[in-house]
Amino acid sequence: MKTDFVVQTPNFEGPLDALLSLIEKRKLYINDISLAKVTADYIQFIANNDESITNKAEFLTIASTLVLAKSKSLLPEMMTMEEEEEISELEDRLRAFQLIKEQGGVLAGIFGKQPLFFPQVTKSQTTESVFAPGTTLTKTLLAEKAQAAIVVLPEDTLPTANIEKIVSLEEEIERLERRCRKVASLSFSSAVRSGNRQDKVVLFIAILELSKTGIIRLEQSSMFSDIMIYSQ
Amino acid sequence: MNQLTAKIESLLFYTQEAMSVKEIAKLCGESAGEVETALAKLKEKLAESGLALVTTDKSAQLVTSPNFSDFISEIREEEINTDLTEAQSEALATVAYLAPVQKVRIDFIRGVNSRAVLRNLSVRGLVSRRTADGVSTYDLTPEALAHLGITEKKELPDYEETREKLEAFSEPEEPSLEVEE
Amino acid sequence: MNQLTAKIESLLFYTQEAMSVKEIAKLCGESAGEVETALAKLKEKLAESGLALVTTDKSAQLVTSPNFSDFISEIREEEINTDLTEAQSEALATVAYLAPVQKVRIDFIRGVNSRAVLRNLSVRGLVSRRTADGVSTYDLTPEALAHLGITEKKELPDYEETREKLEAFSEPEEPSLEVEE
Repeated sequence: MKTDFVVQTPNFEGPLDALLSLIEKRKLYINDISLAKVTADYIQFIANNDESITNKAEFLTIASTLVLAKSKSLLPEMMTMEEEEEISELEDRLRAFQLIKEQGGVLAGIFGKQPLFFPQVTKSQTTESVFAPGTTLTKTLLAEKAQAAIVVLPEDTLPTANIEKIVSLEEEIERLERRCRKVASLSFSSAVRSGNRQDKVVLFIAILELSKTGIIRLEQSSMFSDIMIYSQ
Repeated sequence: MNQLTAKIESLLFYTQEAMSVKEIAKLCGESAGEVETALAKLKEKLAESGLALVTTDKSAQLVTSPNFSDFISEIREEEINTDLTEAQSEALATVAYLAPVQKVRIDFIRGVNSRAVLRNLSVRGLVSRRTADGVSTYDLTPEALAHLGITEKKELPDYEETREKLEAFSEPEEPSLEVEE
Repeated sequence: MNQLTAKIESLLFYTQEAMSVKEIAKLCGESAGEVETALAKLKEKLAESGLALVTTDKSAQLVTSPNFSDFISEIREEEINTDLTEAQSEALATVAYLAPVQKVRIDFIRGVNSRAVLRNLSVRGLVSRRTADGVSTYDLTPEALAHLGITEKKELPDYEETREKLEAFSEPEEPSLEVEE
């Protein structure tokens, strides 16, 4: 699972950004074959940067689609229509994102270079001086408005995302390590927390990580049978 | 120049702000259709002058002509912040090519929640949010067009082509990041 | 329309001020004679439009056409003889507690561009703009202070405390806003 793609301090905006950069790094076009090729890179990327990845749920959702693409490359005939669609939707999202990134670059390039200007703020053309405060203006009103501005500001900078809580990869690796120390072997199906695909993907990545470091050994007796996990 | 066109020119010059077709129609006592025709004429008439008309789907505003952008840049008072972060330019491009566009679609295309970056672009006066029939959409402001040196969205680089491709690629099946603002 | 005529038109539109022939000539890099010729052409060209050029012996200014003076007067009356809108009182409060304050900070605090609102407050005689070292700032006018029944801004309710809190939030380049979540 060694790849040449090692990023210590990722500054990717999100999973599509990270994935696109993996594909472009290998000079691949966006298609299901490329997705299968970069699945391992992507999973490694998540494993390496688990702590610094903020929108974990989105990263894992895409990991799960990539695992599908990987299975498709191995067993194309086993794909359901729905799974095929999921893969092709990810391809489309990547294409849209790639286009947006390109055009975003174009816009950033012309932004502010040849601007059109609005007139400066002035009184109107008439020179007569006017004083028209209306009937509501008092110092109390100003104090209230200023207070209102203060109350509104800090709240707006707080994150309000309410995405589903996702098991962190690190937690999962630790949990698996602990369990492996207690028992000689366990099956993938008994180790997974729920039927939720994201939980399965996290566990899958975790066992790949642990097998890489030699802490566990994996065995699958036949295609689609349960994966057995043995502690070393 | 016809009377209504000239009248609208004087109005836009006086108010110095982006005015909606509806507002202009009301103040001039004319129909929205007539105002739209007059705005198109005004835009054409200004082509060779020192001014230009920036138009969005809903509004019109007078600005200096693209021909004198370098000249006015030299004498301008307020520095324009010309930096766009990666996130800002992506979000701005999404709004530019797909407007009017919902936040959920921007999130879907970028693969991340765009709440913070959209707020940031709003604060800079580059995008605006409009709510109609309970649906909020984002669009470029006249300021954004002016900063990009264009008077309407159609003048964006590769506008039609990019919009079509994005339309084809980015139809979200369901909202993937439902975060209410 | 010739190039210099259009250039001067864009300049006068941008500054919205009466400018001397000498000043215009210097900014455009042309002789006073050429500027005068161009101004005469501009005046003629604007004859049928919504704008007009007012010239004195020494200066020129772009204004709305006399043909629409009744129309514009009405708009102006309507604009100032109403109570302050939410947006206007909010912007005025920001100016009151932070003055002298730049537009970019007002924009940041309010989360929207305040151009039109500041212009309205200027027309009403409530705020004034002053430019020093190329930086424009806004402040309350003496008339506004008098209307509020105070002799200086410090007499506004909770002045020091409110000002400090607003200042803490009013860094336009706030990095935390760039952070995606």
